[in-house]
Amino acid sequence: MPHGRLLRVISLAGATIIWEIAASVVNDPLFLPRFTEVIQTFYHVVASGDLLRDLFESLMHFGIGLGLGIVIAIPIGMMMGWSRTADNIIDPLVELVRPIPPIAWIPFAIIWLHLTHYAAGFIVFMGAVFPILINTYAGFRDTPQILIDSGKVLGCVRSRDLIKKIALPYALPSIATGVRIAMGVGWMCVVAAELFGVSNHGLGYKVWWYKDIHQMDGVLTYMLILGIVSLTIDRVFRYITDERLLKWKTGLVRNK
Amino acid sequence: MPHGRLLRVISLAGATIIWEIAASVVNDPLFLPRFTEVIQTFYHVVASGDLLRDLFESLMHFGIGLGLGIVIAIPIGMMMGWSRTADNIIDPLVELVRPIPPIAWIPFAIIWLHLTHYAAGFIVFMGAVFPILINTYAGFRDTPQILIDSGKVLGCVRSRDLIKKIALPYALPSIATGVRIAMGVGWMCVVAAELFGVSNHGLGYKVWWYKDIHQMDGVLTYMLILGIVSLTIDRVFRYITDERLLKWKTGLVRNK
Amino acid sequence: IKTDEREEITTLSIGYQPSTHQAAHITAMEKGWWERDLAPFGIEKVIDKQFPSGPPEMQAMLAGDLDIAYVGSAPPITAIAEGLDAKIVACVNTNGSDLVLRPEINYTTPEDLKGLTIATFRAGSIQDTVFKKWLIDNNINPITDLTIKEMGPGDAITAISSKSVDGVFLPHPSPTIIESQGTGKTVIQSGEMWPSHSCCVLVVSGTLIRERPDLVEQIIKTHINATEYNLAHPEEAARLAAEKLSMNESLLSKSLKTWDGKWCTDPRVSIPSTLEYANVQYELGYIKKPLREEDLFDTSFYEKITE
Amino acid sequence: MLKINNLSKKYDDLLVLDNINLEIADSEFICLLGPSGCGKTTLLRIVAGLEEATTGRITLNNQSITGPNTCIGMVFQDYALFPWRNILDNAIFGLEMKGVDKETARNKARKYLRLLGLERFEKSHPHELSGGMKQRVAILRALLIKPEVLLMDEPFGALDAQTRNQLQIELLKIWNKDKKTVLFVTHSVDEAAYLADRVIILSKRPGRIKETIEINLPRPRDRTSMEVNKIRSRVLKTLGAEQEAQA
Amino acid sequence: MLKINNLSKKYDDLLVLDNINLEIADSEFICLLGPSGCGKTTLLRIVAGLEEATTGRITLNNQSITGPNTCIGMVFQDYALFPWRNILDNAIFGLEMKGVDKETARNKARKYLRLLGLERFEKSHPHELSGGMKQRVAILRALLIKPEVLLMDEPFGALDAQTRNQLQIELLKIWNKDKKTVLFVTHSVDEAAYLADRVIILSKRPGRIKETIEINLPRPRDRTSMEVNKIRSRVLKTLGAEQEAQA
Ligand SMILES: Nc1ncnc2c1ncn2[C@@H]1O[C@H](COP(=O)(O)OP(=O)(O)OP(=O)(O)O)[C@@H](O)[C@H]1O
Ligand SMILES: Nc1ncnc2c1ncn2[C@@H]1O[C@H](COP(=O)(O)OP(=O)(O)OP(=O)(O)O)[C@@H](O)[C@H]1O
Ligand SMILES: [Mg+2]
Ligand SMILES: [Mg+2]
Repeated sequence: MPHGRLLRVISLAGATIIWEIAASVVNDPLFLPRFTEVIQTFYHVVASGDLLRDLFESLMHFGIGLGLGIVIAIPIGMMMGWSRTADNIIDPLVELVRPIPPIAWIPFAIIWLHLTHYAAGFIVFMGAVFPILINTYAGFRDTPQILIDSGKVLGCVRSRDLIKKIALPYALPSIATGVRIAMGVGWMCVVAAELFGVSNHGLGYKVWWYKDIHQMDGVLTYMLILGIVSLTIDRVFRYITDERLLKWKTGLVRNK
Repeated sequence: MPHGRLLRVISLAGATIIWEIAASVVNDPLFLPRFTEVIQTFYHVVASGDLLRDLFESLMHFGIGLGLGIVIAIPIGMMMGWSRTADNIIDPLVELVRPIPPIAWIPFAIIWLHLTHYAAGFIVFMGAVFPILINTYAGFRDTPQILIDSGKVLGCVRSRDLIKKIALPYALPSIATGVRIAMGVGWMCVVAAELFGVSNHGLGYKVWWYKDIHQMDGVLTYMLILGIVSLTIDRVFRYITDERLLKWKTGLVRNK
Repeated sequence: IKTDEREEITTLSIGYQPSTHQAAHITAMEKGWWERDLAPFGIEKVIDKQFPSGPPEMQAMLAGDLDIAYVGSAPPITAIAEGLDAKIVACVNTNGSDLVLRPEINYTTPEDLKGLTIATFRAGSIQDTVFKKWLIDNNINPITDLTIKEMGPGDAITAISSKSVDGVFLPHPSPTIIESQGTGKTVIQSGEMWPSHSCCVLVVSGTLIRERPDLVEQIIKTHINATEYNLAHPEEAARLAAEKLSMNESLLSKSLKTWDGKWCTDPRVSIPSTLEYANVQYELGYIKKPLREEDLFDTSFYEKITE
Repeated sequence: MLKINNLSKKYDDLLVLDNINLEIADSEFICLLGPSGCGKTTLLRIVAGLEEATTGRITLNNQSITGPNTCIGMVFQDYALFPWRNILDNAIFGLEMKGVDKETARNKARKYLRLLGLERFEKSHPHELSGGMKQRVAILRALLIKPEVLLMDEPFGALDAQTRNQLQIELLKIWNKDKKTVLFVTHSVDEAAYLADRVIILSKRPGRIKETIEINLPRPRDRTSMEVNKIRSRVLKTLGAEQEAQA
Repeated sequence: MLKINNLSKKYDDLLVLDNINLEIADSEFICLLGPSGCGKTTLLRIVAGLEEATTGRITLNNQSITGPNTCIGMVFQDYALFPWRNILDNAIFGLEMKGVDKETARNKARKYLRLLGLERFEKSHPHELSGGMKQRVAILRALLIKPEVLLMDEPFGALDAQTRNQLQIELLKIWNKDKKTVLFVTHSVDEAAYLADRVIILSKRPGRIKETIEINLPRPRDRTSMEVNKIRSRVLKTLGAEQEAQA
C-alpha cells in the first residue's frame, strides 16, 4: 500500500515541522526544546559513546528482570493452569501482590539487593512476572478439552505427556503474548529502576540526570531513545514469534 | 466450590503465618517488617485520618489522568479504526510516543503543568491513554463486515449511523477492556506521579515518605493499600461492565 | 564463623551529594588523596556514589552499601533511629543554604512570605527543619500561612524557573544557579535564620569504628587535610567540583564567594543544632524514640587527632 | 421483475462472474447452486447493492440498483444479528432506520415473534438462542421492512438436518403468504428440490449459468416422492460434472 | 465384539443415557441418530473411555473398557487436529505415543497421505486446509494406530454437501478394506441410509434406543434409488415423531 506509506511519511514529517515551528515560537528550550537541538544532542550522545554504555546497562537491568520473570512465571503459571488445587493455593497470593505497582518495590529492592544491578532488575522483574504468569495460566487453562481428548484416544494419557505434547504447545502463543506484554511493562520499569542510583549509566538514569541539570533537550532525546528501543525490542520479538515459532497461531487468527 | 474457597483461605492464612515467623527469625524490621507491625501501622494511619486524605488525593490524580485518557483516546481511536486515512496519519505518531515510559514524562510534566495535581494527572494520563486508544481502534477495525453489510441492507447507510448503531456498540466491550487495562497502568503511574512533590499526601507519596524516614512497615502498609485499592477498582469496574453493560459479550465468550 | 566474617576490608564506598558543601570529599577524591592516604591501611580501592539527597543516601547506608557518608546532619537521625549502625565523627560545614524568591517578589520581612509557595527539601531534611523553625520563630505558621512543597534540588530549580513556585530554600550552589538564570534572587541566608546551624557531617559505619579505628582516624585526617586545602584554595575547590558535578566553574566560584557556609571539621560544632533537629523529629513522629548525643556522635577520634 | 444483464465481476485480475443474464419474475422462488467459490455470494452482494459490478447492470422494476436499498432484503448464513441487541430490538432495526417510532415498531415485531414461537425470548440476546431461532429472527428482521426481493445466502447451511427441514417449511409458509421474489443460495440439492420454482446452476469459477431446471411440482412437496427424487438426480448429475471439472 | 450392557449416565441429577443395551459385531457399520442433546456424544465418549458410565458396563472382546485405549479410535466433528503440528506430524501423533521412531512413522504416514491426495500438504498446518482435507487427516490419524473400533461423532457435520458426499465414499472405501467396527453419529438421514449396516435411533433425552433399522443393501448404494429412499422415509418418520415429542 504505497499510498498508506506515503501518508505515514507525510504525517511524521509534518509533525516534525510543526514541532520545530512551535519550538521557535515558544522560544524557551526548557519548555520545548527544538527538534534540531534534540538531533544535535542525539548526535552528541552517540558520538561520545554514552549511548552505547547507557543502552548496555539498561538492557542488562531489563534482561535480569525479564529473564527472572520468565524463569519464575512459566512454571508457576503452568501449575496453576493445569491443577485446580495449585490454582486455589497460589492465586490468592498472586492477586494480593500483583496489583502493587512495581515502582513501589524500590524501597525494598534497595534494602534487599542494595544498590546493585540486581535491585534494578528486581523492579523490572516485578513488572514482568505477572503478565507472563497470567498468560501462561490462561493458555494452559484454556487448552480445549477436545485436544486433550483426542490426545488421550491416541495413547497420550499420562499428565506429563499431555502437558508436554498438548497443553504446552497449545499455550505457547499465549505465553509469547505474556512475554511481549511483560517486555513492555518491564521496559517502562527500567526508568523507575534507574531512578535510585544503582549506577551512573542507563537510558532511564540519563533522563533523571538531564532533568537535574535542566537540559530538556537531553531529557527528550533519551525519552525518544527509550521509545525507539522499546519499539525495536517489540518488533524483533514479534517477528521471531509470529513468523517463526508460532506460524500456526497467526494463521488461525487471520482465518477467523 | 466451598473446597476451593477453603484452600484459598488456608493459603492466605499460611502465607501470613510464614511471613510473621520469617520476620521473627530475621528480626530486622528494616529488612522485613512483621505482619503484626504492619497491622498496627495500618490501624494508625486509618485512625489518624491520614489514609482517607491520601486515598482522596491519589484518586484525584488517578481520576484526572484516566478521565482525560478516556476523553481523548476514544474519539481518536474511533477515527483510526473507521478511516484508513486517519489511521495512516495518526498511527505513526502514536507508535512513536506510546513506547515512551510514562514515568519519563515527569520532567516535562513539571515544566508544563507545574507542581499541580494536573502534573500528577498527566503522568497517569500518559499511562492510561494508549491502552484505551488501541482497544478502541481494534474494536472499530474488527467490526465484522457482515454486521456492517446487514446494517446497510436494512437501511443504515450513512457513516454516522453505521458508527453509532453498529461499530460503536460492537466495539464497546473492547473499549471497556481498554479502560480496564488503562486503570491498571494508570494506577501504577500514581506512585510515580506522586514522586516529585505535587502535594504532601497521596498513597504513592507516602511510600516515598516512609522510605525516606526508613520506616519499612509504613512502606509495606502503603504498598498493600495501593494493591488493595487497585484490586477494588478493577473488581468494581468489571462488575459494572460484565454484569450490566456488556452481558452479550460475556455470553459470546462463555459460549465459544 | 566470627573469623570468617572479619575478612580484610579492601574497598571503601563513600556517599556524597552534588553540592559545594561537600567539597572536601570532592577534592580528596579527585586528587586521589583517599586512595593515597588509605593504601597503607590495606585499602586498594575507594569508590564514591552520588545521591540527590540525604534520605536515599542513608537508605543505601542502611542496606550496607556505604562505609562513609557525607550527608546533612538530619537524615542520619531517622536512619540511626531505625537501627543504622553508624556515628557522626566530623563536621563538614555549617550554614550554606539560601532563601531565593522570584525577582518580582518584594521581600522585606518574613511576613511577606505569607501566601507564597516555597520549595525545599523533604520533611526531615536540614533545610526543612531550619526553615520551619525560623518561620515559627517569626510567628508564621508553616502549614496554614504558606505552602511548602517538598522536592530535590533539580526539581526545585526547574520549579522556580517555570514559576511553579514563588521561592526555594536550598543549599549552595543551587541559589547561585538560580540567580545566574535570572529566575530568582537571594533574600536571606540560613546563617541569619539559625546562626551556625549544623549542615553536612561525616558519618562512618559502626563496623569501621569498632574494627578499624586506625582507618577511621586516617579518614578524619584526610578530611581535615582536604578541608584545609579547600579553605586555602577556594578557586581550586570550585574547579574540581565543577569538573566532577558537570557544572559551570565560574558559577561555582561565585557560589563560594557569596554563600554564608563555612567548611569545618570539628564535630562538636554540630552537636547542639543536631540534637535540636533530633528533638524536632521526635516531636513530629519521624522517629519513635528520642536520641541522645552518644547515639549520634563519636567525637573521640577527632579529639585524639587534634589534642 | 428483477433483471440481471451481462453482469461480470472481477476482483483485480480474478474473474469471478462472467456475463450473467437472468430474469426473475415477481414472486418467483429461485435456488442458486454451484461449486464453492464460483461467485454465488458475490452475485447476491451485487444484487443487494453491497458490491459494484465490473460490467453489466441490475434493475428492479426497471430501476437500476446502485447501492443498498430497502426494496431488497438479505439473510446471511451467519445470521448477522447484532449481538448487543436483544431479539426484539434486532427485529426492529430496519424499522428504526426508517424512522418508525420505537414502540410502534416493537409492537409490530412482537406480533410476528409470537407467530414464530419466540415471544418468550424477546428480551434474550442472540447468543442465548439456537441457530434455528437466530435464523428465524434474521428472516423476520429482513421481512419487517417489506422488501420486494429477499436474498438468502445459504441461510440454513449451519443448521442441523432437522432444524433445517423445519425452517424450509416455515419459509415456504411465509413465501406463500407474501409472495416475495426469493433468490436463495444453497449447497443442498435436497433443499433446492424442495423449495425452488427454478434451480440455477453456476459453473465453477468464473461463474456462468450452466443450467436452469424448472420445477413445476405443487407445494408442499414430499421430499421422498419419485418426482422430487428425479429432480435431485438431475441436479446432482450436473453438479457432479462440474465437480469433476473442478478437480 | 463391542458390547454395551445396561449403560446409564447421569450428570449430577440429569439423566442423559438410560439403560442402553447394544451389541456390535466385528466389522459392523452402525449409524446413531437422535435429537440434539439426547446423549449421542456422551455415549461415544463413554465407549472411548473418556468418560465413566454411571452404571453399566462396556466390553470389547470381553475386556472391560476403563480408560482411553488405543484399541478404540475416535474422530471428532471439529477435527481436533493439533494446530501447531503440520499435517504429517498430526498423522503420526498416535504412532509417536506408541514409541515408534519418528522417521519410520513419517514414512508410513506419507504413504497414506499420498493415497488421500494430500502429499503436497504434508508440511502445511491445519489452518491452511479445507474442512474436508482436515477431516481426512483426522481419520488417517485415528486409523494409523490400527484400532479395532472407530468412533465417529458427526465427522462430516461441518462440511458442505458435496465434500460430504465425497468423504462418505472415501470412508466406505477404507472400511471395505480394513473392515473395522464403526460407530458413526450423524444428524443426516441421507448419510445414515448411504453408509450404515444398521441405523440406531435414540429417543430424546434421556437417550434410550428407540428403534433399530437394518439396511441390507449392497454398497456402493445409489443415493437416489427407491430402496435407499424407503429407508430414508422410515428413519425420517421415527425421528419426526421424536421431534414432536420434544417440542
Ligand atoms: N473482496 C474480495 N476480494 C477478492 N476476491 C474475492 C473477494 N470476495 C470474494 N472473492 C473471491 O471471489 C470468488 C467467489 O467468491 P464467493 O464468496 O462469491 O463464492 P461462493 O460461490 O459464495 O462460494 P461458497 O459456496 O464457498 O460460499 C472466490 O474465489 C473468492 O476468493
Ligand atoms: N460434562 C457435562 N456436564 C453436564 N452435562 C453435560 C455434560 N456433557 C453433556 N451434558 C449434557 O448431556 C446431554 C447430552 O449431551 P450430548 O452432547 O451427549 O448430546 P448429543 O446427543 O451429542 O447432542 P448433539 O446432537 O447436539 O451433539 C445434554 O443435555 C448436555 O447438556
Ligand atoms: Mg458464499
Ligand atoms: Mg454431540
